[in-house]
Amino acid sequence: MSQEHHDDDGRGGHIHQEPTSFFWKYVLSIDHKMIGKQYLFTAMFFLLFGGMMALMMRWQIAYPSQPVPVLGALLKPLAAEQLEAKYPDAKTRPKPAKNTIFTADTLKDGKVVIQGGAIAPEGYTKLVTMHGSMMIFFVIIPILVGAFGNFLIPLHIGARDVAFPILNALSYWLFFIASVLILGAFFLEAGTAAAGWTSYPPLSALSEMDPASSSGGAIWVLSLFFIGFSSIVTGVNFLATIVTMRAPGMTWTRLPLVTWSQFITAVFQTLATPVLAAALMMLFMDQVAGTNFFIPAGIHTTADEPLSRAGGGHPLLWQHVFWFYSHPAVYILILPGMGIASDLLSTFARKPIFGYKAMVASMCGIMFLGFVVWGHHMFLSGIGAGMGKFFMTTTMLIALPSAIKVFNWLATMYGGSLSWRSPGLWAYSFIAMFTIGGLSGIFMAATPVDIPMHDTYYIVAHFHYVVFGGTLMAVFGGLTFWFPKFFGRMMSEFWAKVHWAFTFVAFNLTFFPMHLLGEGGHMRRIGSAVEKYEFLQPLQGMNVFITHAAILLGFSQLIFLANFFYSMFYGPKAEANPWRSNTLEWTTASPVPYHNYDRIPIVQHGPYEYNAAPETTGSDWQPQDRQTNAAKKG
Amino acid sequence: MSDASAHAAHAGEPGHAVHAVSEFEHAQSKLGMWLFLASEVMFFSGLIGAYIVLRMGGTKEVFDGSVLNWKLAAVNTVALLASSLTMALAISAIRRDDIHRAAINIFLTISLGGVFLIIKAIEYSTKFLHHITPGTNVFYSCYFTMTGFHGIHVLAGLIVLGVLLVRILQGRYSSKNYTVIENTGLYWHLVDVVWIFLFPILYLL
Amino acid sequence: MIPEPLKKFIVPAAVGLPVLVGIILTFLHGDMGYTLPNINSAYGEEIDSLYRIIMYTVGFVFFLVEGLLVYFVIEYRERPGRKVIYTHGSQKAELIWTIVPGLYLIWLGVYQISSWERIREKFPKASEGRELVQVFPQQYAWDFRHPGENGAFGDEDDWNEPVLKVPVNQNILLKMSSKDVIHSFFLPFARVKMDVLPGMQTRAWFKLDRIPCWDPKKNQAVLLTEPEFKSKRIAMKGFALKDKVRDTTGVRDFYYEPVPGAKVKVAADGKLEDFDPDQARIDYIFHHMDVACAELCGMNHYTMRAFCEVYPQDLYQKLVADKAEEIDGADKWKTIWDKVYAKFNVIDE
Amino acid sequence: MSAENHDKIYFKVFYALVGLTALTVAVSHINLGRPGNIGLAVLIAGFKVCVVGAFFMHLKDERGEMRNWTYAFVFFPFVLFGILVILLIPDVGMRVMAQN
Repeated sequence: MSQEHHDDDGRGGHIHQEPTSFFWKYVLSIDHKMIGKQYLFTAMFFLLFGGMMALMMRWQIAYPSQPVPVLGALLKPLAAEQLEAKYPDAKTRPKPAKNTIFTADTLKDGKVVIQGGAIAPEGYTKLVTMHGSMMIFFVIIPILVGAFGNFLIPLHIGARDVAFPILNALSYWLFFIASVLILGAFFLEAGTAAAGWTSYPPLSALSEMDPASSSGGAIWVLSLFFIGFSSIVTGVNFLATIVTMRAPGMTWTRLPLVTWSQFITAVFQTLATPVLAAALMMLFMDQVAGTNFFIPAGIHTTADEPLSRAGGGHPLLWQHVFWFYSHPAVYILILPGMGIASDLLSTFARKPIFGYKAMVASMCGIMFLGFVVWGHHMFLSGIGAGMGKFFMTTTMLIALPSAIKVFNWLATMYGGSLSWRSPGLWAYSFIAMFTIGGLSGIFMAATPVDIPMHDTYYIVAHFHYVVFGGTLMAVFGGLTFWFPKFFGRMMSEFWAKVHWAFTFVAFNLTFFPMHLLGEGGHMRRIGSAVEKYEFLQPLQGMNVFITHAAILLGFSQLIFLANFFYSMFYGPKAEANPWRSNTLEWTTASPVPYHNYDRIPIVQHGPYEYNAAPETTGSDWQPQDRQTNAAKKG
Repeated sequence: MSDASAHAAHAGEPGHAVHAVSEFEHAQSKLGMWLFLASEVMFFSGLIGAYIVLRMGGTKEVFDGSVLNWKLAAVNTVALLASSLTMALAISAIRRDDIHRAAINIFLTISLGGVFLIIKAIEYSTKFLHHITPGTNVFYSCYFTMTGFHGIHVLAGLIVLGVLLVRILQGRYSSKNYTVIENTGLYWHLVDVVWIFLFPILYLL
Repeated sequence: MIPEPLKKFIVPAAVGLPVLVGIILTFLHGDMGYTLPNINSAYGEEIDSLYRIIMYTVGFVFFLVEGLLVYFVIEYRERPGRKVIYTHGSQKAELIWTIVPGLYLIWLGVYQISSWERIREKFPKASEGRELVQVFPQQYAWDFRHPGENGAFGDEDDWNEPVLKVPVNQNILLKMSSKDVIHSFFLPFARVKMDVLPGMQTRAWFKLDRIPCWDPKKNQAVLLTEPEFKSKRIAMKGFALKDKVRDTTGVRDFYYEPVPGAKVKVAADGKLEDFDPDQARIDYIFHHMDVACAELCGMNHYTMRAFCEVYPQDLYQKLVADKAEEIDGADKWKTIWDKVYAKFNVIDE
Repeated sequence: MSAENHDKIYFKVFYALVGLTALTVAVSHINLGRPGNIGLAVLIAGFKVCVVGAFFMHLKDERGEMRNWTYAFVFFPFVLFGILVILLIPDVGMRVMAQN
């Protein structure tokens, strides 16, 4: 993008006066920063919600059919007798509330014989489903793409807003509709969807097999359809923004890696999500319109009665089309995290990223390979052995870019000046945890080894190391790092460190043992295995240990919340560039003014020019819109 | 979709007459439209791809296009092609600041799209009268789903075109500002493209 | 106070030690029952050796990366007057750590293909001697259909049970198709796992070299080879498996109790004799192993457990013969199932 | 070139498309064997799509800095469509299914 564009031809976006009314400023705002915050807070709510559900699941596993502390007593339904006792008058007596998650007390002539408030069997499957769906579609993607993407992309490329601000607001409100739908499903008669976040038909398509399919399941499908639409719109928006609105001098090789990762992510969102939408619509038709896309002939009900369906579909079709989206979605979940970690690393090591071009190239490699590896989720699903070989090979290949990234990160740290301030610590732990998650993936890529591993806790450990240990740690680091730009104040460094330490410890204590559970053959998505399976008895002790660690992990997050919201209002005021960082957003005030930049900056050099020539000037950093010391020198 | 209207609403002022759109903004929102069309292509790829593989795995008796009325569908094809033509003519008219021609062509486009939907409705109703539903067999599942979603796209296009017609008659567009019409045109042609594929693979094979 | 040279280790120690302690604790927890015994003589060892190969290489990379990471964090920590190396990268280094892992991954991919083919493509043929079993899971129950004496399905001597009964040291070929939703057949000790789908057939095969029995003295399961089994006195009938819930975590203590008033059938060197419980001298009790469903298949997914009983060859032949007598022609397999699944008898190799 | 010739071209393109539609119908009624018919029909459809894209959607005379991006994002989805279908054929397309 050449220099002679002035910023009044709309290239950087126009300056608009900030809306004053509360509604236009905070609710229907079309300012990318406000929309980013809206995404952030919605996603944080779902993070709490999904974490709570995870703890309830862990409780059921460690203490099967024991009442869940606090929640159980609060949320358990009243049994019929208790209702009668409470409302003697039959006319005013309310119907027994349907509660698909918790069990009610079991009474015998007026006395409680079995305490209610434990997780019901169907409740556990619903928790599994909702935890997965929410953490992926309502927490990680909205935070990474919605919050960080919205907030950072225009700032990083030196623009005043995204390309299509109104579409940006639209995509948030589509996301909002989706969240209302998925939460509303809890109040349905049959409860929420209960077929896992992968929602394999026929289970997810036939209400004969799972009573929630045609009600809660359909709502789940619609909700995901809306959120898919939302991410398509966001993807289109970001692609157009990054392609067209880069400030003068912001060449592709000068983009911060966060923005690069957002670009690749946007490609996935634009081209992969529609396929999910198609699959969802076919599933929806199967659920409510009686079509047969995924329903083969010869299905029988548990009473051995033939099912009144024409059949002729194929259950593997769903798995293929679903994973065609959902594997790229896995990279949507991690790539922006990698980008954030790279930025933090370079800033807190005071060194340029080692091998910037290789980093970008590996992300592009992931973009192309990411579309042809989905079958490794299906090695044992009945796909042909030849297909297994093909997908195994491509999967082996796609492990390479991640390896390159890890080694480049290490090389970036080598010989740097590594700060131990919390964002740095998060970045280092991101690398540590992502390494574990990536390495454990090789076991599953090896098809024969995958046979005992498949659908066990080993998988659970693997993707939690990637998505929690990887992405979420990068998110925490990013939030601490960009907090001044978000809210104009600093977070308490001490409490940030405490939160980091607790999270790091509790996280490893929770998820590392799961590898061993998996090697012990412990199936995933199974509520109270210990009540049934003899070969799992020795593992129960570890299950209890994991549950306790998980509770610790859950409660350590309260430290972060307290720190976050306290600092938002009472934290010390932040100067423009508290971390001595190079990228463009630090050249403007904190918090970022409504129009981002008074003048569209003219970019002089790459984002990671730390310690270019500290001896000439005292400073070890050069903002992207100033000349490097090296250039100054001559 | 268009950056221009976006800014009109953005500044809170009513998008009043001829607000010039810079060449950059025109190109930018066209790129946005193309990206959106790419995702639309992927959406129909999902449906059509599923149909192709199901058909390969299915039997001749089930997947038999001759049970559908190809004559009506052929008429529909011509109607959509014609509407694409009038759409293109409308755009070249607005490029020449020929508001009158543009309005007439948009109107023709809308009516041809309407014809398409009416014929589609006749097709559906005859099927339902013979108690043929999406659940009859997997071929009809594909048929109703694909044509249904295509129909929804046509309907959406018609609504947008209706709004455009009103705004054109209010003289809000000119050779300086016709991005919205151009983008709507692109979308309309995509709907046409999808049908060009659906017609043979559903009705003729 | 802490001496200066140790200060730098405070944070790493504060974080690292709990993690280490915890990981060690996890190993000590739960009676060390982690890595399952492998009793699949067909290909179980191949899987385990490949697993070990990956574990060694991956473990090496793991300690390399994490070690360097921790070392860098401590060694290059921010200090006043620290000189920073200014570099944008080195072609040579990057080439090395692109090519070396690349070659390793490609080698790994090629190396495992033969095992994969052996497990998933080269199913045992009738000529090689094999025992066919059809598996028809439905929601929360398994149904195993045995071909009977003539080894063919779809005729009168087929018999079906919720228990998978197979001979030891014999190829077992499972032909599986689900009645309703997707299930997954999982036989942990044999490294066997395969999804079972409705409307299509999936296959799995294995060969067991040991027989699960129960040691009543130690009160724990044992795995006997066929010779061991023959040399011992094994109670085949007359005992019932009981369990006692230990605590709120739901852990069970299993034990066998004589069935009141029932004869104890003892197998010793191939003969079966009846005894009264008190005078029946036995070494082991005939036991079974768990068959699990590994795919979420509905609200009671966790209850979908079946047993797999492994018989020595001679006892298995006797079992099949007895079955042929006790079942009369009209069994429930002469129903829709033969219409729907008849072709599964012919689909093969 | 002036807008009038544009319109002339549009009309020519339209006639061509209608002709191709007629051709599709015609060849579908002569039996070339199942693969032949399918191949030919898809071929004609593909050609029609290219025509619509090139002329009605102005891909032919796309100019400016966005051109290559536009081409890239028009092309890539069709590649992905090919990948999706080809990788689905062995499992879903060729699998012997219960009803046949």
